[in-house]
Amino acid sequence: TSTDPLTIETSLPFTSHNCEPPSRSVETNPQELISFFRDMATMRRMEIAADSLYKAKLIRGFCHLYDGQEAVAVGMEAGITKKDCIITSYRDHCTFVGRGGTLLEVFSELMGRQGGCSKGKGGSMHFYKKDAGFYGGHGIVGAQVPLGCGLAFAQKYSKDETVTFALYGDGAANQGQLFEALNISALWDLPVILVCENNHYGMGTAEWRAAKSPAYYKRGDYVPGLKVDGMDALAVKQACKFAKEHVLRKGPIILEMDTYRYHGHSMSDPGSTYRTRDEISGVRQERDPIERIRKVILAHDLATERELKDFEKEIRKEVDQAIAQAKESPMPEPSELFTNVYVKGLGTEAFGADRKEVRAVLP
Amino acid sequence: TSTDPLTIETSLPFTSHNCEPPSRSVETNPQELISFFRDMATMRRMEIAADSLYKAKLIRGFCHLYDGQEAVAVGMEAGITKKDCIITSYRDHCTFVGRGGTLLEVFSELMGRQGGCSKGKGGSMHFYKKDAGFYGGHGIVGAQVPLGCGLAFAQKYSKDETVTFALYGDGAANQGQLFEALNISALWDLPVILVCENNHYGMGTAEWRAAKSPAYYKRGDYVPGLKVDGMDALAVKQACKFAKEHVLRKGPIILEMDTYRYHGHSMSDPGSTYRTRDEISGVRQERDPIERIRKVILAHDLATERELKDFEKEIRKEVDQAIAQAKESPMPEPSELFTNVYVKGLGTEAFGADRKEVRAVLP
Amino acid sequence: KQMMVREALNSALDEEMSADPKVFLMGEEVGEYQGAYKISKGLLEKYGPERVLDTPITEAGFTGIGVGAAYYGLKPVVEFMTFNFSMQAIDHIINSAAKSCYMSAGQISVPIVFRGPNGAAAGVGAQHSQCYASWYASCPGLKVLAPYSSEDARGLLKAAIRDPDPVVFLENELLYGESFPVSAEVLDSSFCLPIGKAKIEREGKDVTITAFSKMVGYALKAAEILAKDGISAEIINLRSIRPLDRPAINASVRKTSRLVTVEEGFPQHGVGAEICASIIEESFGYLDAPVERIAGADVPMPYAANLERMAVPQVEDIVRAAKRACYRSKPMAAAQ
Amino acid sequence: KQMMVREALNSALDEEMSADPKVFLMGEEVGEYQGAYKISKGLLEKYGPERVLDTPITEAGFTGIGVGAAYYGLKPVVEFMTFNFSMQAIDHIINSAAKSCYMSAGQISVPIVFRGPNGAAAGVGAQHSQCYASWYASCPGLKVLAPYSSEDARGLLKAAIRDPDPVVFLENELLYGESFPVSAEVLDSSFCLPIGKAKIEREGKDVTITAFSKMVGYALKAAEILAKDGISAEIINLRSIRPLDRPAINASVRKTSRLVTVEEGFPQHGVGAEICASIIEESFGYLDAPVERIAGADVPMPYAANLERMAVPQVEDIVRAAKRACYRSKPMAAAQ
Ligand SMILES: Cc1ncc(C[n+]2csc(CCOP(=O)(O)OP(=O)(O)O)c2C)c(N)n1
Ligand SMILES: Cc1ncc(C[n+]2csc(CCOP(=O)(O)OP(=O)(O)O)c2C)c(N)n1
Ligand SMILES: [Mg+2]
Ligand SMILES: [Mg+2]
Repeated sequence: TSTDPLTIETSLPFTSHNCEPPSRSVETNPQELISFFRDMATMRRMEIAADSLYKAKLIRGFCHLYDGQEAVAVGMEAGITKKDCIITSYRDHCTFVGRGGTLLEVFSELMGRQGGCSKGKGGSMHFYKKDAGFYGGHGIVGAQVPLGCGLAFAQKYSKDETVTFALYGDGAANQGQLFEALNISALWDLPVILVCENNHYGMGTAEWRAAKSPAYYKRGDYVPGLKVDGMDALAVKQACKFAKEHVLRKGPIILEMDTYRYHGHSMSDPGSTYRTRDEISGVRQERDPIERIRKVILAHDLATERELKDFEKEIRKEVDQAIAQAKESPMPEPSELFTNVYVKGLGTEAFGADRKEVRAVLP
Repeated sequence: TSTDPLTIETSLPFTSHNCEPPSRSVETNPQELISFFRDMATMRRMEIAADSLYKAKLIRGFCHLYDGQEAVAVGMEAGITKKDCIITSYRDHCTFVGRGGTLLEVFSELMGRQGGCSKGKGGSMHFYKKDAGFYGGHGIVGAQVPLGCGLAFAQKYSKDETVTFALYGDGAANQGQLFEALNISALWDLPVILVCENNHYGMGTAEWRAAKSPAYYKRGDYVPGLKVDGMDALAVKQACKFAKEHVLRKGPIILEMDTYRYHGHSMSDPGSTYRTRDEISGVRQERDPIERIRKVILAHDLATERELKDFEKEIRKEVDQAIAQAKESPMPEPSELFTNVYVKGLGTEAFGADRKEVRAVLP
Repeated sequence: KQMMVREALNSALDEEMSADPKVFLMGEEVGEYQGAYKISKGLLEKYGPERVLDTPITEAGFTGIGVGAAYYGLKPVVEFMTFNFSMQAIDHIINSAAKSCYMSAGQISVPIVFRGPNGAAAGVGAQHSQCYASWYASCPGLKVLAPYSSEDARGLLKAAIRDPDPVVFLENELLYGESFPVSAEVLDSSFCLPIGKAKIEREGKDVTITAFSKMVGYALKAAEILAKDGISAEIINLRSIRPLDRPAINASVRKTSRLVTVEEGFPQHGVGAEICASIIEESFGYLDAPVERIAGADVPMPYAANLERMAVPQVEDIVRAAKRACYRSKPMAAAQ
Repeated sequence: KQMMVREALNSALDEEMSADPKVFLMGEEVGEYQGAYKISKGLLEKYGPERVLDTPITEAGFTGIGVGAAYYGLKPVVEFMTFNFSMQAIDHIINSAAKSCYMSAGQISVPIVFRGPNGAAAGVGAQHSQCYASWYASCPGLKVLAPYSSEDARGLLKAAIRDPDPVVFLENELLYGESFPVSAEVLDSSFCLPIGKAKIEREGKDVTITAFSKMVGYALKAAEILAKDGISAEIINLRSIRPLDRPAINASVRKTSRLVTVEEGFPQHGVGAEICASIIEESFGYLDAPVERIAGADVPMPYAANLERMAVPQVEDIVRAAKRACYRSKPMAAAQ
């Protein structure tokens, strides 16, 4: 497929606060569109498979799935580089894959195996890929926002001319530390983009029940903001490019991505008590990010329906293979209990539950 | 002096955010104006005396003085009743006196004596007068704001038709918990007034160095706000009356009081390294809250210059007497070390530094 | 009759809300969602949105509001979805709640309960598994309770809500679904347990084992195994971490002369350390063997199932430690 | 040569900033105001506003920013005006800093120092006097240091800044103005102390006294008084609360057979409790008397001078406890 330029209009306009919005005409090319399709379909399949593994009790604890929101992860990557940093919440599987993480690493981590991106020690909520600028995977709602501002601080301090995208949910958008970090970032002109992935629910709470003003792109008050159709990978790409340029010159900005999660909050939430099935199926039918790109591809004759279906079959196979491989990955060695507590363990002793039985000298 | 109504114009207009400002014509009467003068002069004298006592080492630790800001405490009381609640920061001496606390209680507490409003156990930062709706006296910057919202919650829960004024500084205005509490208060329509006493410095930091947007009356974003000349007791009274009515019907509001502290932040701060002496003396000459009321009184012939000077002499005597009396107040009994840890001590043992020597059964 | 811990907590909340209109519940998902762990099931429907309040995910803000409401005289029950999130609000728990009565010389009282699941759940990783018992219980002004059984849960939660002081109430997610037998007395709405008193869950004469929360169950299992080896273990369910029932613990150790402490939290400065110190201070001469301490491993909680298992105490750890204590009848021969 | 602790800290910061461009300082009033307690005096002028950053009074926000900067590879020194305010940011210290290396299996390291005055100052009341040593030192992933002298302050702060892990560095306001003799070695810019090692400040043979921070000075004074009564006290300056130098403490107690622990913080789950447990676990048979624990009184800090004095350990408390330990040569006669 070619890389000839192609311009496509976003289906919805951007809404801006204290700034001029970018153009609705997004430059792209066939290759990029096909990769959007492939990447999003991979993420979708991966999350569905995680759901099954969870139900088969191969994944434990919390497991927050991203299906429905794929356009944000994929569109964002198209607008930035791996020198830019990303930091997000516990809903981190697809963000990790967007940064180049492999399916094998994902499934191994989810099953707590050595092959996981955190060697099985982090779990679903704590994926990282520092070599590609991905700083996790954070379990405390809102905490990743100041952390992301700190990454941006370091980028500016190091004169790297790169930026950080700090992703958080609509529920997290009310956290005080976000306002604290935003004020500091604005005072210090930090190259940080606060990306509110507004999927309209924080667990079982609809946005308007948690926020007096759910216009998250405006919540920075004195900080500019942009509301983006988060189901449209092209709009996301355009917004992220725009935001990156903006923050390098003018300091922080907020992007509100209007998106949706199909699954419940985590595996214990059926996701259907606080919203109607009609609402969910309406979004699936009218706004699904994969279907939207499929339509664009077909409309522009960049691939046939058949080809796209074949991609999906391939992906299915890739996912199944990764799972099979991950299942082969061994559990961590017991000695890993005591590694990585510190970078420099100073040779001190650490204790197991029964310290007379299990103790280790920290490396 | 009479209580015949008198209408006086505030010297500066109110500036509003998301609401209609109140009228600049303030209803008052001679008696009220004289009491403003007396009360503010008492506070001023009291704080100057505390300064001396501190220098004489009769007051220890932190001691945050309020001189310059008296119009806020006095004007606020004129607009509300003692059924309304007030909560403030460590800069609490005058707020306490405004609620009816006595000079003797103030000086006794400052010197750590039994006669103090907290029996000497709280100290400068922890004054309370619950019977008059004063809930302290809080040392952690910003903490009193959610606490104040909680008082307002309880007032609404109890259907008391009263309101809470939560005072905080310009430095505190950036605290995340303020934004958290404001969002909840707006969602729940709590009758709370956030009063930002903007004295333009948080310790040694000028407002604009700590806040990207030092327009504190606007910082509630979706919550209305009003900027008030905090050096004009009449403007403060008008604003507080207005705000009380507003919040009982419409939920929270922010009042930004433009004011000034003459003293340094606390006793260890000379208060002159981060601002010019000219700035201080300029405020003293042009905006002093006591002088302003003195002028109003004289302009309306409500008292003679001589009479006002006599008031000041009386006040000086009252303050000196209170100090003398406070010095007679004994230190707390050693047994007080173990009282008030709990309301209900359950008869358990508590320990002194050497538990084999000092232990007490908690009442 | 059997009752689940979840039901015990729910009924305690229900009864206390019904008995005292000043009691209200606030927290994330406590209302429409019926509680993240369904502890507040049905309460919104019964008491309405004025008394069962869903909050935004802003712990500092809503905890401060809860404490302020308590200053005014209401009796808030603040639910943390888990106690890990209480760190965002810990300044209000310590500085605004625990210290106010003292700083005001008794003018301000703070009748509030902070509750929610504490400590390790299953497979939730390092940020969601911490035990806060030792932190909170180090602070004068707070009372800290940790129920094990349904009886504990009911009796202690009711006591906490009725108490005029701030109470930190540490539940355990993995116990919510466990059932325990309950007597008619326990089911009575007047039922209440005393704060500050431990419970001897099982009498024994050879070794004392202290535990709280989920570890009480493990200790009881260990006692059964020990009994087969002829070791009679006395199991103390601490129930209250602050005040700590020093008299009960010391009395038991004076009888058994041996002590094993068990907790899931980090060992350093933990509950076991305090109990050990208390025994040394009060009953030094009675000890026949060193105190044995079983605690969470001194590492952040790993996710992988095999590592996680190693990171929290197991029944066999308790058994092993108790045997070590018992098979050594005299203090170690020393340099003496 | 004499050096004030303030100067020791200032010079350590200065030298490490000069040696490593990745080191920067942030906090409230650290720049233009020269530090609330003047620890950062002159640094803004020398290193400029890019490396000495005044922050708003928003601890959660700026601490999170500091930790994020450390993820990226910078070496932030975050000043808390006092550690009481670190409670607003404690979630970042524990969940974002201490646990990240573990959760990421070593991918993310967090070379950051959190520093500032900790514990009781004079006359500042309940909300401004808490000691956080035991809380922080309970958490794996953190290192926790508490300097006493100027040598400690210089050597440990330099070690903390150079260390690749998150370090909580607990200073004491009342020590800032104290002078201590310092050797040429200490003044050398390469000087550094090892983390995790205690220092024997004074050798002795009759009783071991452990202390940290300001209490080391009190313990040394107590030792002088005890010497007059013919009691030879060994004073251990812990320096590092985590890792705790268990070997050094145990070695000393095996020598003296008696132990007094001293700290200013609340007693329950305190440093003394841990040290007691460690001795019981490792050196039970060597103890000739119960461990004596001297600690802050178990109450919030009162303001009044007379009560405040009672609320913190005094030299005479240490002397009394040491004598109690020494005048009792055998374990209490028990029921045996
Ligand atoms: C400080 C804190 N409080 C509560 C939680 C529990 N919790 C985890 S996710 C979540 C909802 C967050 O919603 P949102 O920010 O909208 O993100 P989404 O899950 O929709 O992606 C809650 C309440 C937490 N992890 N951290
Ligand atoms: C959370 C917290 N951080 C820091 C401090 C130290 N501190 C006390 S007052 C103060 C300045 C506050 O300024 P502002 O809010 O403007 O109030 P003002 O003193 O001017 O009345 C600071 C930094 C504190 N008490 N609490
Ligand atoms: Mg959401
Ligand atoms: Mg100010």
